[in-house]
Amino acid sequence: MLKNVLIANRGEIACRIIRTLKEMGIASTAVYHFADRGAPHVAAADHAIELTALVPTAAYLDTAQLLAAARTAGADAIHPGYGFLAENAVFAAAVEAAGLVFIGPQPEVIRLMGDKILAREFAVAQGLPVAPSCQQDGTLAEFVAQASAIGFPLLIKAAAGGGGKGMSIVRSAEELPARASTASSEALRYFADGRVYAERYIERPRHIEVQIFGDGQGHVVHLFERECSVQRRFQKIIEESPAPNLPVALRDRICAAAVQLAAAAGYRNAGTVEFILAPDGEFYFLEMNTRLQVEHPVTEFVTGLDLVELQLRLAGGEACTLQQRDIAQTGHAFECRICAEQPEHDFRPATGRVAILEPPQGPGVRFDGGLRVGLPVTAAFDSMLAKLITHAPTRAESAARMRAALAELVLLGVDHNVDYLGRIFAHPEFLAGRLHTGFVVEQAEQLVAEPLTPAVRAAVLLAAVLGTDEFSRLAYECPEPHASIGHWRN
Amino acid sequence: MLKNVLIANRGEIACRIIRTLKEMGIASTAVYHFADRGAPHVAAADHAIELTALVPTAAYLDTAQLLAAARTAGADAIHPGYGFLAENAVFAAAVEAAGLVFIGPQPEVIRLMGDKILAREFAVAQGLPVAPSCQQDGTLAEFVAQASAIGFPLLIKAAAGGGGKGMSIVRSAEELPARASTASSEALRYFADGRVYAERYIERPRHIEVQIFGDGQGHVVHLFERECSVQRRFQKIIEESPAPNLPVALRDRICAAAVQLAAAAGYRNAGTVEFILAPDGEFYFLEMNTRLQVEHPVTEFVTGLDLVELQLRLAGGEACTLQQRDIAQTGHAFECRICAEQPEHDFRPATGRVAILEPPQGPGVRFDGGLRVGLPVTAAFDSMLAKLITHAPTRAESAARMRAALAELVLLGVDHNVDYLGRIFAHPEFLAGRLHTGFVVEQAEQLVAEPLTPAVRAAVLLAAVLGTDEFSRLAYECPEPHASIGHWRN
Amino acid sequence: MPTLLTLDGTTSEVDIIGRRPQLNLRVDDLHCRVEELPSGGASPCDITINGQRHRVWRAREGDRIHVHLDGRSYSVGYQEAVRAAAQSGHASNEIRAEMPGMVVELRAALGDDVAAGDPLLVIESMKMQITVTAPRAGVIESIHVEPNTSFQKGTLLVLLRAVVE
Amino acid sequence: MPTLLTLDGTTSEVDIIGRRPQLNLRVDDLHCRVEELPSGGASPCDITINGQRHRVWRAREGDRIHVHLDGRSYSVGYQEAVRAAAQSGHASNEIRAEMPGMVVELRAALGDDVAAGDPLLVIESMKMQITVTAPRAGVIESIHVEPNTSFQKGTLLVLLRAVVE
Repeated sequence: MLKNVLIANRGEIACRIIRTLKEMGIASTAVYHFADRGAPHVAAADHAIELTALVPTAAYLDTAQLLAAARTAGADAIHPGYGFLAENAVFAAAVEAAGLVFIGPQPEVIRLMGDKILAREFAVAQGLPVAPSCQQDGTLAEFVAQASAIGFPLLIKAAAGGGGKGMSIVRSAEELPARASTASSEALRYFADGRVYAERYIERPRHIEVQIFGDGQGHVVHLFERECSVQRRFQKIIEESPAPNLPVALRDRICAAAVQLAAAAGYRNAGTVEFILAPDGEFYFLEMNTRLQVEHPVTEFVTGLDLVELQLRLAGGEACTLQQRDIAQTGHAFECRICAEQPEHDFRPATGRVAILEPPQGPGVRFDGGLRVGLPVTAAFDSMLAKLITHAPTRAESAARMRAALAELVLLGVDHNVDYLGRIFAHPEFLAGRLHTGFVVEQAEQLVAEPLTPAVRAAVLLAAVLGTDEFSRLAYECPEPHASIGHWRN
Repeated sequence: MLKNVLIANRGEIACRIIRTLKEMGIASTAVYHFADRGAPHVAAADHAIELTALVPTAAYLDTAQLLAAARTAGADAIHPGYGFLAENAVFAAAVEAAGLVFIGPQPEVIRLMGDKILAREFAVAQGLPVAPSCQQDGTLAEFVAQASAIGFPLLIKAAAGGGGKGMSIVRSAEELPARASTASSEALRYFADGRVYAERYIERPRHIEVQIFGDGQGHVVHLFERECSVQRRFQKIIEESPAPNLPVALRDRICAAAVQLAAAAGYRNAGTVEFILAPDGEFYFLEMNTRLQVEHPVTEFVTGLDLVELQLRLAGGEACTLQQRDIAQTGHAFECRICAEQPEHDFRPATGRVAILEPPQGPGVRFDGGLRVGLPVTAAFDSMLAKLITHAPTRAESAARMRAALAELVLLGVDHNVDYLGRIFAHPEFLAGRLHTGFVVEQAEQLVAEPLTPAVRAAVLLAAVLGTDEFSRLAYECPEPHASIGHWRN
Repeated sequence: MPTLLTLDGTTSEVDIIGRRPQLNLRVDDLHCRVEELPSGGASPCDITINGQRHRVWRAREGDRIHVHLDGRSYSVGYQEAVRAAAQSGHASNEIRAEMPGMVVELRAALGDDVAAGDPLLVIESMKMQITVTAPRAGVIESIHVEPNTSFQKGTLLVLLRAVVE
Repeated sequence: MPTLLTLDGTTSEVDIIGRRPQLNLRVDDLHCRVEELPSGGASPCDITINGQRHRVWRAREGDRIHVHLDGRSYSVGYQEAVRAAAQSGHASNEIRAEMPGMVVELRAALGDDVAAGDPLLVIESMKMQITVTAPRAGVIESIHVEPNTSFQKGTLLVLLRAVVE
């Protein structure tokens, strides 16, 4: 059993991990940059240690300071959350070298899966289907020739990358050289590795991923699939489980492939194997994420399991007794990522300060946030503020629950995508489960807010102006007898 | 499908019902007394109609005004919630006579189950076990003689009553006459019916109840059992499902008895059959509650079903397609009733005003409240403010989750039982699942708060006093150079 | 002059000893080195006392300060409250209603000798029956309510006369 | 004098027509009879306009009022904001950074003719790439940043010169 876990992260995932630590009676140690000193994860943890860095994000990436903080707090393990150092093999190795438990897979497995090309070769060796592809191993010109041979459309991306950075779709041989060159320079800038990689681009593909959990000794179970096809700017915004309209036999083949890959790698702890599913039912290995996923709550809802608890028990030395036959997929769960952004302006990130926050409540509703009233939302960190998750017996009921919960959520002080998400949950194609990763772009016009009726516009404007001292004084503190207007202001 | 439902209730249950109405796209109409004009259920509903009454509770009991409000709002059904008119057969009949749907059982079934003596006879006729008992049908003196013949200890209660009113345990023949007389006068005062009733008192009994759902045509399913043995002043404060340490065969017999009873009554909608379980494994029919129960969320968590949705679908004319084989009991759920009271002063009700409210969040946690900051908590209504419900794969994990959630819940402005509930969830007997209805009284000494250590006492006092303008001015606005103390106040 | 605060029926003194380099306070005999982490003004805030960090929410309501600290709730009586309590200590012959309700039953009669904790009457409030007990020993001087009548908060219920010792 | 408010890029006038027996306001051409249910001061509150009840939360932040009404969020610009916008309308030659970030790429060069919506430069902010476009037609007068350099909120990025018509 672990005694004290340092969370090398911030925001909602740090709060999420601290919750399970509290339930398990394990002490929690938060770290924070000065800019985050008032953040909920700092207050929620038993201990909190400030890390210094000029740029806030750099604090959460500073291995030396993190290890020093773990020593100071007496932590015996480090949970990296997702993002930051979660998939950094060098960090994982440094944690273990310092005599601490790294709550995640073995460093060499992180390294293997972190390199798209090596990971792909490993998947091929395990018999997993992969899309036709080629990688740059010589000059850019040679790469362009090889890639053209695969045929178009092609997807070009950084060999070392993730998260949609430096990714582009090339539809003809003419545009390939320029796009390859751009991708390479972006790859160099983001990942300090200019190598690029091309693969057959699947039209209207679905993004299906499988949550797995391994004990590091070759025992691996899956916790079923998630569909994450609703994306904007190559980033997921809605995830669900089960994947809609996915035949059980196909679902089972995809899950089995994921288990096969993870078992071959001797995978330890929680991980996710991502696949592209083509309209013809063929699926291809995409990549493996060697960490807890943002969207893990949908799996928690449908399986009833606490993934962070599973992670902590295994890391604490307990044997993994979880058997495949014990894991069932019950009901339907959705997750929405609540982001500080302006969907009507190409999802441009927004900043502000949380002025009012009323999370939705009730049966089958979960809100994972790292927010509090007064918290500044700055450009220093990722724009994801919180996650809203719903669960109900059927997809239709879960979607209705999400629609109601999105309407119930009040978050004022920064522009966000809550209303936009609500429009997706009212879209007939979405409700029919006809999803693909281009859904948001394809349906962009249907997802624009209806123009306000004059009555609603007037209501909004009056609500706004009556909330100001200046106007309410004009409206209520008039020269007429006080008694006649007293009831307006209570 | 219903179009508009009037909720003849207030507080958390009104908010709970409105949530499901919103999910189903059914309009909601709230009613309220002036004292409740700022209450969340008024704001949450699509329509809200004020009812007038000198005493606030009387507004929610006024059939004529409720029916008029339903007409005004264009409601086609009335949901009574629990309490108030939920088990009033005259009201149910009046609703139906007005051409509206009463969301609950048939009036004659409410009448049957509402009379303890008739209900007991009906249960006996269906072959359900009942505890030896006698009812007053002549003078009080004759009743005393009959009751003595059963043997002691005896439980005496009002024939027409419920909720622990006028209930007492009599351990010897000597004290019986006086206690019977008191019970009769209390029965007269509370229920306008002075008849009393005595039954064999089971020592260390457990309160086990079964959630059932019927279609009114004889098709009845059960949604498994709940254990509600942790009670104070004869009122439940903690409920759970499954009942701990209850052999499956016995659980199945109890559930089958409940279904048998409800099917025989042609029961319609949601109901609960309550049993007393003796330490020897014998169980006895106690009563049937012909309404949604306060503790329905524990059943929702373990079955994944939304009971209010089931109620509304049936009331809207949909066939009940729920089959017993489709209903599974997964994981373990607890509910705590958060009450405005002082556990250290015999659970005396407390009043105040909600100053700070931070509901707990995270996986497997549900908070059903009807609270908002600024809401007065008065003696006008029941002292239950909210319910906290947790769910996890095992009882131990669910209890740990509840303990963490109780600690995470911040509710300031009125005294409450949250810390007391936390002590129950740390009690070894409770955690071992060795429960009986006298648990709270028997363990009273173990459930008293530990005296504060001087350090914690000092921390509380300093936290309090540093939050006052007066003291913080003394502490921070000193004659020393401002710069040296500037960082204290940001 | 120390500030007086009550908690769990006991009164404590809080005094300022020093303000730099850190705020130093005294709570009765306990010396406390205090650091308060800025929280943007509102609850929650972090207060570190003698190196131990506490997460605190607080809300003041007249002379009571409600505090949530490290997962538990407390209600602290502040200065004015202490003074009022000291005054009412002299006047505790008067047993007044703490909340509105109805008298269910009288349990003591005029002239009865009662000990501290003895039941005086049973009232009903918020749907619950509550037994009002004697705050200290005395003789029932007068009874100001009758069964089945209702009363408001603050109503004088029973007047005690001190036992002459 | 009517109060000016902006929403979704359009400005509306709100004026008080009468105060009794009910508050009567005008929003552009729409006559509105307003009742506000007391809510104890804070959000949420209930506002009834021409018989239609709305549940409202609102928070003011300088010249913006954030409103949540009937399950949707809005951001309303208030008087002062309108004036500022009117002024900046004259000065919209200046393209300034709306948030801190880094320049990824310039998409326009000195002297280029640009139409409204044409890309001027790509910046990165909050881990996302954003294309800054021309607010109206013009000629690039000057460019004040270079690729791979960072800038603060409010930094002048590009200066346009109006096209002489």
